[in-house]
Amino acid sequence: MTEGLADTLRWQCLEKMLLIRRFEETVVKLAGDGHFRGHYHLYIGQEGTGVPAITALAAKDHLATTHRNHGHILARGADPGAGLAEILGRATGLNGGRGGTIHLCEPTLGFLSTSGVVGGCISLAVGGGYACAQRRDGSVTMALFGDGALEEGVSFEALNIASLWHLPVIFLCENNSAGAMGMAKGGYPTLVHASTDLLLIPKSLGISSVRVDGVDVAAVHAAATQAIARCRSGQGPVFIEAMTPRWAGSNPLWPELATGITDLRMATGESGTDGPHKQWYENFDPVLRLARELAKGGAESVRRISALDEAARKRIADAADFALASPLPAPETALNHVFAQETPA
Amino acid sequence: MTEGLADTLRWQCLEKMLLIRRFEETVVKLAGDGHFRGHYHLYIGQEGTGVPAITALAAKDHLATTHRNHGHILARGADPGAGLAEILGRATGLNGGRGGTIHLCEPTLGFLSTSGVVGGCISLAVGGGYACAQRRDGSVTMALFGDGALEEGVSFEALNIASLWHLPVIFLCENNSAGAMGMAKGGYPTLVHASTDLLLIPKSLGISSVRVDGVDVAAVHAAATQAIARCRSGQGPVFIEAMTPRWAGSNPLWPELATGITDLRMATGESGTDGPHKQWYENFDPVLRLARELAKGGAESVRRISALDEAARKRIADAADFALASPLPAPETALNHVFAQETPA
Amino acid sequence: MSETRQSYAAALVDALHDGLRTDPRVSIIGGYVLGLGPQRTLTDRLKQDFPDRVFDPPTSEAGNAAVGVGAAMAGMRPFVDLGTGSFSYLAWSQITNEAAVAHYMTNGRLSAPVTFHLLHGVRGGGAAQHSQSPHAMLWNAPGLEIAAPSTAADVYGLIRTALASPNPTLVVSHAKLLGIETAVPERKSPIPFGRADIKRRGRDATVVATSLMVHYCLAAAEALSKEGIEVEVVDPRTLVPLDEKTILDSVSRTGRLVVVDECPLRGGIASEIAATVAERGFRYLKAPIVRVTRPDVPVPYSLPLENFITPDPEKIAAAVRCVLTAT
Amino acid sequence: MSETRQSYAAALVDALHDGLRTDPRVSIIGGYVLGLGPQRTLTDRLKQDFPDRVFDPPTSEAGNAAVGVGAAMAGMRPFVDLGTGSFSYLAWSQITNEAAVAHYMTNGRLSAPVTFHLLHGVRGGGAAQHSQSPHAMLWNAPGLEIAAPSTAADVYGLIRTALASPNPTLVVSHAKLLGIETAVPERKSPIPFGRADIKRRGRDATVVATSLMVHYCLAAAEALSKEGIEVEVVDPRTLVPLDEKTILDSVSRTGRLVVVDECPLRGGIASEIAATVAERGFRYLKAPIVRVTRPDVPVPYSLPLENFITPDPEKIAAAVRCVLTAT
Ligand SMILES: Cc1ncc(C[n+]2csc(CCOP(=O)(O)OP(=O)(O)O)c2C)c(N)n1
Ligand SMILES: Cc1ncc(C[n+]2csc(CCOP(=O)(O)OP(=O)(O)O)c2C)c(N)n1
Ligand SMILES: [Mg+2]
Ligand SMILES: [Mg+2]
Repeated sequence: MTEGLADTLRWQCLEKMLLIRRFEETVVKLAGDGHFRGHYHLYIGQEGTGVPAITALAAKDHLATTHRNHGHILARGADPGAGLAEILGRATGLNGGRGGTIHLCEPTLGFLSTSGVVGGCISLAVGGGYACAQRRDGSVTMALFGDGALEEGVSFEALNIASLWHLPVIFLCENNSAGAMGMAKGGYPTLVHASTDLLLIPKSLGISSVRVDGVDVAAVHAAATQAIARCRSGQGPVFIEAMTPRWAGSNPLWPELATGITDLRMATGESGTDGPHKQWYENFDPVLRLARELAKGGAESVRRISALDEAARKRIADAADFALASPLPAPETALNHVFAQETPA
Repeated sequence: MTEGLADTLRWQCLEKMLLIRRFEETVVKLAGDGHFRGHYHLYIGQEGTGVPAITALAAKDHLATTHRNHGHILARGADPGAGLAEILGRATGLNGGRGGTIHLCEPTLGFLSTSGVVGGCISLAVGGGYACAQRRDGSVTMALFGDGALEEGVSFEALNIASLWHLPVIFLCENNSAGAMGMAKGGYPTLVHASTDLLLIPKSLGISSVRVDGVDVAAVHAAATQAIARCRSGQGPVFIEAMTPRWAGSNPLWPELATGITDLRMATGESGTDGPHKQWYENFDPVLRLARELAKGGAESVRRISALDEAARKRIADAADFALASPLPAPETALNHVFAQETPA
Repeated sequence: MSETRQSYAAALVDALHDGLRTDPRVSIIGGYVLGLGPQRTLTDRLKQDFPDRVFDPPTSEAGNAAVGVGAAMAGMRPFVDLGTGSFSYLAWSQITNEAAVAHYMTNGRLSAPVTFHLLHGVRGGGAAQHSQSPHAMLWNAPGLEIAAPSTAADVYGLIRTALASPNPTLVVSHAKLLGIETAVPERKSPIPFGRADIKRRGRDATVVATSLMVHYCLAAAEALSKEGIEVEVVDPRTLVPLDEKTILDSVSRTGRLVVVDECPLRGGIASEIAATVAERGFRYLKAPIVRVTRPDVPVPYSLPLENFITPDPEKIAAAVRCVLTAT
Repeated sequence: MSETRQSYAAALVDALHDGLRTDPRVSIIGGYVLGLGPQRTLTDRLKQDFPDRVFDPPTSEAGNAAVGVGAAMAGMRPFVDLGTGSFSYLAWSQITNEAAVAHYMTNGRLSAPVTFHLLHGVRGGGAAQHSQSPHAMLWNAPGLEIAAPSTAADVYGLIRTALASPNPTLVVSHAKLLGIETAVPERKSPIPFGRADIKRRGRDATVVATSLMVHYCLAAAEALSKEGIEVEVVDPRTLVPLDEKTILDSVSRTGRLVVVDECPLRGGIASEIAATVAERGFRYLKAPIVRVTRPDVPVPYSLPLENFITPDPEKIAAAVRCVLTAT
């Protein structure tokens, strides 16, 4: 894992991954305390994919995400306070309280509208790629979506269009079905696909396709960087399937902190990993995995890890304070923003 | 070609193919004479696929077809008089004048409603297969659709479902794009697909898939027979891509008899095949090809071919007379049949 | 006679169970008919008792709907659950342009007796994409029967009728209805389509509503009653067929009409009922018809915003007071 | 001043050409904007002059629409042609649940200025699946602007405005309008949304219609004029936004309203306009509102059946006579 990814980048990734992890843990707490309604989806366990992939993008690029968007939004640099405020339906939220957890969006960072309709993200992203291609400015669009999106026909249509028109789109499929209970077993719906190798689908459409270990930050970064370069040079779309084993907490229906509040001492060797989630702590938790590797740098690295974590915790605690202190939107503003009012350019 | 297909079957196929050919030629004439409105699609050039495939089915089986349905309906045994009457919008038509050319349907022969929506046929057919599977009577459903259907996402979804649930569906794709002008060149819309091998699509979903020469009656019959047997035994769906070179008359917008009224003497050697359509007459016209082969049987066979053709012409002439003499539906009956009135069983 | 009460969700599952039990042609395509909420385990006994006839399909609404439609054409009676209401948009062609037209297009020679079901409405935090009510739109698709039950007895009876109907049928359940308990008869039974139910009698004004809005109207009526205003609450129960007669009869007695619906205003259910009465009951009207609906805005996530745009008993009561003073 | 006349189809192409010429963000996704009829070659000059900005997409309506919506979110102004009206059903989620809600759902921070276009209506032999008018349904999807032009000048002006609008917009063209020639000004220009056009002045009754039906209403008005009946024909031109004021003003003068539309009755355009007037113009009404629409049946193929169910000048004239005698 070490090879390939520059040290600064690895530390940068860890910082973002920790921020996401603490954010998500806080979301569970806020939900438990009854601060918001509606179901929600967490990015815990997939930080190792979204963070390096998004880090590989440039400022001019576009992105599209799904119901499982928190990690993507934060990885791109959105304000966690505005993120939590949105989840709590506050006026200061990213969407002014109109979107909620499923639709967090930060247009100024290049995000297209965040669709909670499965298949929405991937097909809108092809539109993003179309815009990039029309502008001829070397920009690209990255779609970050789940494996379930490939059950929707529109995803297939969108892949076909992207391939036909050589659009600069990186299709990043986060396959988190391994370990998921699935509908049939009473869990959350997950992959119901006859395909035993999802890459055969983009391949059938002539799309360059690759599979990576989604817990391996360096591997994801390398794959994303290569895909982005390919897209920028006009060679058409790339499909990446990142395997991200399902976090135990995302089952059953409502997320729960099945693996506890992440304890970074498990990465530095200061704490044990025994218990029912040993496998998770040792192999699949991408935050622990990256931290463990960086910790190999010695005491200074271990200190740096805790410092990063402390900073992340602090930032998220402040974010939560901000969100909780923020006002709810004024009821009558519900009528605003149905239509944009700008005079046409 | 001779091998594999019993003699009686080949004669039976020729008889149906001739009936279809004479039917379609008559449709062009009726359109030219202003007897009906709206655009229409002919089966000329694809008789070598639909006839043997449908002949391989049993009475209990279901079928679904598309805008290009005339040949399928006739191959299954629908009354050509009621077929032409429908195209002319007459009360005696297969659909009582409510459907027209794009929706010819004969439910008593096992057809599901004929959808003119691209992708409609293939997905409804999976429902047919679902019904067959639920009934556990060994019946199967055959979908006959164009290559363009694979541009629609619902087709992909339907293939996935059929594969997941091992449904007894034969997906018979009639790929007539070879030789078609295509939208880009101002012709009728045709395949706009990034895939250079359409079979990769069903294969990506684990569906057993095979390509056949759609002009080769024996090859199609063999593939269909094998697929049907596989379906009946519960092994799940089969996808067959039949390559049927596009008939010149189906371009441009409205069909025209570009290759003339089919002259069977071209098959028996009594007439030459020179001119701009030589290739067509000698290699791609499935009716001429089968007739030519059967004609090898000698003078008796040649006589039998002309007799069959005379019978087909007579049947179609009678059918046209019937259709033209049939009344238009009474205007106020337009309000009938919005809802079925039967008491629930 | 001791009154039994049952939740909407439990009655819905009873209807499916009885449907599966009494008709071998019935099957269910859809793994979460009751959504992901607390009632969802109620459907477990369907899978247990009919393991070969209850299917968890992929997230392929168009494909799933098409399978239901095609199976219905081939003689089956599938119940296709489309999930959250707006997911039906992905199956729009299958519902409106395949199922609804097949019988007509074949001159009555073939039918497509599929039942579609979905969870509609402003559910609380569902935001724009998960709070929709597609049945107003579908009322403009001839050939489809549409039921919008409001109580346990009604959802049981209307689903049984839907499963037995020779036509394609849509049954919509408001997400907020699932947990609501109402009285049910000892033996629940099918309810014929096209028969409105007067959920409350009153002389002063007619209020027409379906689905969850019936409950809000009854609450408003209760409050108004304390002011001496007696409202008649008419629940058409099915939009297709529509029991125009019961609505017009009521308006002929009260002379005033409020129509309540959670769909957006333009092209909504309230508009259709208002137009029907403006055309066929004009002479009965003593005041303008008033529509109480969601304004034409997408549904926002945050509670105060959501509440602001959603019809509720207060807004309904205010509208009734308004039609009583206006002339 | 010499009057110029132009076909609807030619004016539509002019609007696209001018849109492409004046705004580099505009592009066209759709190979047969004018269908397959005789006018289709008029679009050739779009491809010739803007070869990199006119795309023949696959038969993937949902995908094509999504590409337009996504591109619009990323700053472009795509014009997505969906073909025959009912094919929009395959893109329903993209139109109603992506494009229409994006601006609202992002608190106004993002917009999706895509223009959708389709050919709607009873076209002559199109049968059930190729004769639909989806815009009545789409009127129930807040966030979408909807234009239904009736003349060459209007389609030019409204398409220019649609392309320049910061919002997602649907422009519907009736298949039978394409060849109809009407007067156009020497310099055609954008027409603001939300301004109805009184296509004929009259004192006796108001007739409201859009798209092809405007021409039928004008023909009916011509015939009625010979009987001494003067009908006012109001063409709202856009449903969203709707110019309620012009409609209500007209009804305030005439006291009688006929609403004409080719969509099926229930949940149709005529119903919405009737309901609006029943609510906001009740005091002006001297007679019941009458709706002239397609009855709630799928469209049949055969000409006498098709004619029977389609509004035409005779049916419109009869409805006007009816509102003039009724009280
Ligand atoms: C069109 C549509 N159908 C169904 C749903 C309900 N739904 C929400 S999340 C989800 C599972 C999606 O799986 P996947 O895309 O793999 O994402 P994951 O949650 O596993 O990250 C489903 C079916 C939806 N949101 N949209
Ligand atoms: C959903 C939909 N989109 C577009 C059309 C218009 N259309 C009619 S036939 C056709 C081409 C279909 O090609 P294919 O399926 O290969 O059939 P073929 O005509 O070649 O036999 C198209 C695009 C349609 N009928 N339905
Ligand atoms: Mg997943
Ligand atoms: Mg084809």
